[in-house]
Amino acid sequence: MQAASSIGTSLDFFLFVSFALFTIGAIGAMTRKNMIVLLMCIELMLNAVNLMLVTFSTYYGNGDAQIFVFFTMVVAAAEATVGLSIIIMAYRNLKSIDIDMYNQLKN
Amino acid sequence: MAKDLTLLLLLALPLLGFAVNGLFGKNLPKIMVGSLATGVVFAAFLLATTLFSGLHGTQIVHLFNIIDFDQLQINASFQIDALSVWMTLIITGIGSLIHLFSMGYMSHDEGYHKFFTYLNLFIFSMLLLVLGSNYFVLFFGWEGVGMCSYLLISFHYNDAQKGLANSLAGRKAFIMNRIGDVGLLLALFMLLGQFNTLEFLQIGAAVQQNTALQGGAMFFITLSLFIAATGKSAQIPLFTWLPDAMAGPTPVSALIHAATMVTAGIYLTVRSNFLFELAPFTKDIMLYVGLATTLFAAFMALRQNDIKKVLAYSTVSQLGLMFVALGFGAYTVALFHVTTHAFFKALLFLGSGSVIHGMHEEQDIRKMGGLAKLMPVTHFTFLIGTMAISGIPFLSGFFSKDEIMAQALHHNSFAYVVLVIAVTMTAIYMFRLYFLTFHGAFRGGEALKSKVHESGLSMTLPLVLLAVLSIFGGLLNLPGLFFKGAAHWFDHYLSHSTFGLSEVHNVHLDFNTSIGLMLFASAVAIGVMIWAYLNYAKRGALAKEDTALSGWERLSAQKLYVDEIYHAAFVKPLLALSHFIGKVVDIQILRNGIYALADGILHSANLTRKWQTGFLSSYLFWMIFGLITFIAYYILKLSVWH
Amino acid sequence: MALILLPLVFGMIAWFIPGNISRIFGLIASTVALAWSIIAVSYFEPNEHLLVDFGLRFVRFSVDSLGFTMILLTNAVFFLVFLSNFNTSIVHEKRFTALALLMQFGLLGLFTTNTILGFYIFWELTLLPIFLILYWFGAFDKPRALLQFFLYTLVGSLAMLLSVIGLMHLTNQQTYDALLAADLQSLGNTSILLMGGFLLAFAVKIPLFPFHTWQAETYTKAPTAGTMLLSAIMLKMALFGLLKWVLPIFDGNATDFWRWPVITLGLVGIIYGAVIAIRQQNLKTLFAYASLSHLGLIAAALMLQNGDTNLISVVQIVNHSIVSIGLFLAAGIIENRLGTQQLDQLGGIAKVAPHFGFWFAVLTFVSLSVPFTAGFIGEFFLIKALFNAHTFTGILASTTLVLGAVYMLKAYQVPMFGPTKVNSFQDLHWSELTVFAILSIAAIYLGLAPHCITDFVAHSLTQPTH
Amino acid sequence: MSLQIISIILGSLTLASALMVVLSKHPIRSVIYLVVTFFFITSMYIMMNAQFLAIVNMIVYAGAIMVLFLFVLMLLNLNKEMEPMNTKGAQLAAFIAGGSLFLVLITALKDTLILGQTYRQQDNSIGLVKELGNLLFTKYVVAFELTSILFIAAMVGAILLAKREKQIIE
Repeated sequence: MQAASSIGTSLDFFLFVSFALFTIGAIGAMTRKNMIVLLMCIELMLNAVNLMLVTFSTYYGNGDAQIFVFFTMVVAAAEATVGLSIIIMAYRNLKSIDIDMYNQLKN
Repeated sequence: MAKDLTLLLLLALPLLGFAVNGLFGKNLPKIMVGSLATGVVFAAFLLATTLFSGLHGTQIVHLFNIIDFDQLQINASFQIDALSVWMTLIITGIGSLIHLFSMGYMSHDEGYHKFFTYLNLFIFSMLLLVLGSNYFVLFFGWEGVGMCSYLLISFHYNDAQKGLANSLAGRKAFIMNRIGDVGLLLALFMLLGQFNTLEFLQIGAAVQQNTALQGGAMFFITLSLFIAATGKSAQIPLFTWLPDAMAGPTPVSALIHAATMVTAGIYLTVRSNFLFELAPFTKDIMLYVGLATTLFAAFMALRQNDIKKVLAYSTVSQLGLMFVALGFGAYTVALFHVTTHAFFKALLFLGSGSVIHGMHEEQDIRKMGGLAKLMPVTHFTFLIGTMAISGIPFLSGFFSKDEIMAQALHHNSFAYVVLVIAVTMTAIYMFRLYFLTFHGAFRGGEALKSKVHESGLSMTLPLVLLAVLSIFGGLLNLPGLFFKGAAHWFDHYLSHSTFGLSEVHNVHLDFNTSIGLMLFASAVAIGVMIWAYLNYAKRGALAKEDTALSGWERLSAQKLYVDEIYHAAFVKPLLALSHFIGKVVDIQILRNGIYALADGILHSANLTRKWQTGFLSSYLFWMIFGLITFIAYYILKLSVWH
Repeated sequence: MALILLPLVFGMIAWFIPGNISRIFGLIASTVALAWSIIAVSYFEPNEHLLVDFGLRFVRFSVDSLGFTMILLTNAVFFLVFLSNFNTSIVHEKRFTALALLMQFGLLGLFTTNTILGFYIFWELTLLPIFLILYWFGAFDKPRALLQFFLYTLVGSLAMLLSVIGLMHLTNQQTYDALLAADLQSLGNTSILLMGGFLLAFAVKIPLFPFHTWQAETYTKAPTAGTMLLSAIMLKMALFGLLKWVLPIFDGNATDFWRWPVITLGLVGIIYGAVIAIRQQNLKTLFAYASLSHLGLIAAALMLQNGDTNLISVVQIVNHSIVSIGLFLAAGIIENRLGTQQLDQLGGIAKVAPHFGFWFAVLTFVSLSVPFTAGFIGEFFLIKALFNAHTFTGILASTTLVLGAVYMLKAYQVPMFGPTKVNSFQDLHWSELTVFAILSIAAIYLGLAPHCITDFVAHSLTQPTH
Repeated sequence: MSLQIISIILGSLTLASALMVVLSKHPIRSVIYLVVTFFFITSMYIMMNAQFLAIVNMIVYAGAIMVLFLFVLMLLNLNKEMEPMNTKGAQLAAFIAGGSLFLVLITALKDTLILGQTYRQQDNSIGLVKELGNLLFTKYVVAFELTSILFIAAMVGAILLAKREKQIIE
């Protein structure tokens, strides 16, 4: 397994994928109004960043970045849990998951 | 008894009276309060006489240090010399008579103990003023008497009709005095700057050693001292408080506003004579201010109808006369007039107090008349007072005025002419007052007439004593042409142990001129007396009603409109300024400026709040936008750098 | 050290004791603090310099004779405030007691701290309790007035914080003695800026002329006890800071730069406050402007940095505390009994309440600085110092005597004299009587023997600083 | 070189499924596509020999979180008609913004020195469970323990928020 690992694969390809993922996530977050999909797009962006971190980590042979990815996942899990429960509560109140309905915090 | 102990006791006694009456006076019987207050002042008088009889040279009694800095030391210490002892005699002597009088006069007043408390405090402050050995202690007394004066003028503050006016009069007196005090304060600063001490003797010694001090500094110092004197002694331009001060009880007017406090300005000038000698220009100013005051005040007195107001303007006029003497450098002459004036003016005020008491608080001479029979003692003593102030020969006022006239004739004939006019007017208004009050028919109505009574012994006794003094007071300083040996006793007395006065020699005119002067003055006084008798007593001329006054009479009755002018020139602008600053500058500009600033911030916050649409997608959009800008900036920076 | 912590401990306790005895508790607490400080002073050698050092970097206290004077003043003021408050009922007594004691702690800390950061922290610490006192017990109809006070002070504090940071950063020192020894001359214009930050904070608190707009409204609407605390002791923090910290530390070009601007503002304040006070109809507002006038004089004189003048300003600081407690207490009594402070609704109280009339008169005369009172000594020498510095400033400053007479006599006469407009007026409660008596005796004693303060303080103010 | 081809195929599949997440109208489909995306990402991790993360990603993301999403979607019982959509203009703006972001990122990549670099021939064992475990329980042990607190907080928060309260904000 070790010898086969990613020999010949250029670093920039993974970075390219990471950037593209991030952009897709961002576009999705901007276009979609469904709160759940929004949350998914955020997960996408997080994963893009994770991917980049792992890429560099492997490149530099440093494990710290992977630990960081691990923590990001932990936080993402927590965030998804809380975010989803907020969505549930919000849906109960307004019977809608349209993010633009929730602009009451403004005032 | 050692002198310093005597002195301390002298000071402590009125303070004791003040403390006892102030703390327990409410619960003590009136007779005890009154006699205690009178007793301490009289005891002080006795102590003062012992000081007087044992006086040799100048002595300093040191009590304690008030301020003790490296460069500056100010002591609470007192000076015993001819001048201070003489003033002490006047204050305690006349003071005890007036205390005695007040026991009768104030007997129906509910603030009886309070009155004597204040009166004792006043005596204490006044003694501090004259006995202090430096300007600082003098200033203590100076402000202290001002405070007592305020308290006593507004004594009847809750009188139903006049309560407010009384308290306003008190306030006016205090404020005007304060203006003078500022002058004294500035003088003190300058003296400290020049000499680094406030002790009279040290300053005097410094002045003697260094005569180069003449000129600017001396001029400003003496001018400030003179401003202080105009405030306390009611000279132009700060004289308007004194007539208003008549709102106080009559004994107060007699003690504070005739005999003692108002002469503090004279005392200050005499005390600082060595400074004034170096500032001839200030002396000139003093002379002309004095002349103007004596003339205008006499004019204003001509058509006053309030018995006390006449005497008040008369006081202002007489004080002006003293300043004329000071302006000529005749310090002892001024002090001589202070003394005689204290006698006859206290007499006149107390006499008027007796009249007012007998008339049940009626002060308008248009409602009096024919009181000679109803109040014989008062009438007789009042007549003596009138004659003394008018300069009828051989009474005290005759001698003291004559001395001043002699100085004027010698130095400045213009001043002499003005003085003659003023003195003539003095005689006119005094006799007018006398005849309208005591002669003719009673004009106050029958109901009042039946109630008019002669005052009791505690009031008539001081009157009689003061009358005696008014008659014989002139003997203190006889002119040289009478008894050679006893002549000018007062001058000698003062100059032998008062700093600075030994160098000052009064002019003594030759025999013929003196006689001529005296004859002329006598003729004027007697002439006026006869004219007034014919006009008021025989012909029965009465004080006119306000509407019937001719032009000059109205000017006189309205006091030359000085109060109105001051009101328009100072009070109104100050109030307007206060209103302007308070309402416009402070509220409109400053505070609303702050509010406007806050509003501006709030407003801009509202503007930027619009950006916060609450739509998540727009936030995201802006976030992406920011991200792009951020990265693009770094790319550009890097590419440019490469 | 225990001296400083005592009020804090008491304040903590005050939260937990029942409300109905907290009034007595506050009085006892302040009495103990006062007694303790008196004992401490009596054991204190004026020329020594107590230092409490825990080895921590920022916690360092030191007491010299000036500090002790201020401690005594603070404790006395709190004692008197609690005593004078005895007759008035406050809704949340417990809160008030606790907050006041907390504030006392802050003040004592401020007067004793030896580090510049500590100075700032205690400075801010005192702000919180007074803000809450004003907020809970004041009669602010709009939150704006209160916010104005708070924000104004905070802006000043912010400037001071910047200066504190700058000072610590540039000199790399933070204790008082080290800062004194530090060479700030070489900083040039930076030191001017640093001093400016401090001065802004002080100018807001004292307050000096253009920064005073919070004062009148706050004083008027605040509860009487709050006003007393504010003007009797809180404002003194700024003067203390000026006297103890800023002027000695920035001695040199920075002080020279700021001297005349501050004196000018002080003078403007003297006349401005006095002139406004003449027309005020509200008693507390009038006293507030009077305070502006009086404090301008002290601030201006302090800037002269003359040894003797500094001593006298301490006397005047004490005197102003006396006067402001007395006058605001009088105003508070009138408000408390009659529910109004408007002068045109008052009149003839002296007849109904003779004791009150008498003591109010005494305090009025004290504030008019007639002789025999501390105010006379104070004003005389402060104006003299200004006069010596420049004749014209002295003359301007002395107008305060005349204008002061105008407004103070108005403030006294209108409610007290004249025809009686009020029917019933309960005369002084024993506690109020005690306060007035203590104040008057203190004022007269200091007026005759100011050296008991000046000699004591001289040990810490005249020691060679550089 | 086969690895390169595999990676290109994997990358394009990742991007395609990610696009489908965004583009599909129905949220359920989005979730499914998201799971697929995560699978591909996991396979990329494996390619980079980050074995531990690959497993965690698989279990936590594809397994736990996505199931959570599915549960919620089913709980809310949304139908297609309720799916809110942005206006065309807003979508266009979003695409432009996203596109320019992408361009900028690519430009940034182009300017860096790592362009065209391949992985170094070195010990690539850092992604193994053993290595990471060593790190996690020595250097990052405090942070690791703290995550448990975070999870408890998240759990409590989720329960509190999702609980049906009687008084809900009006």
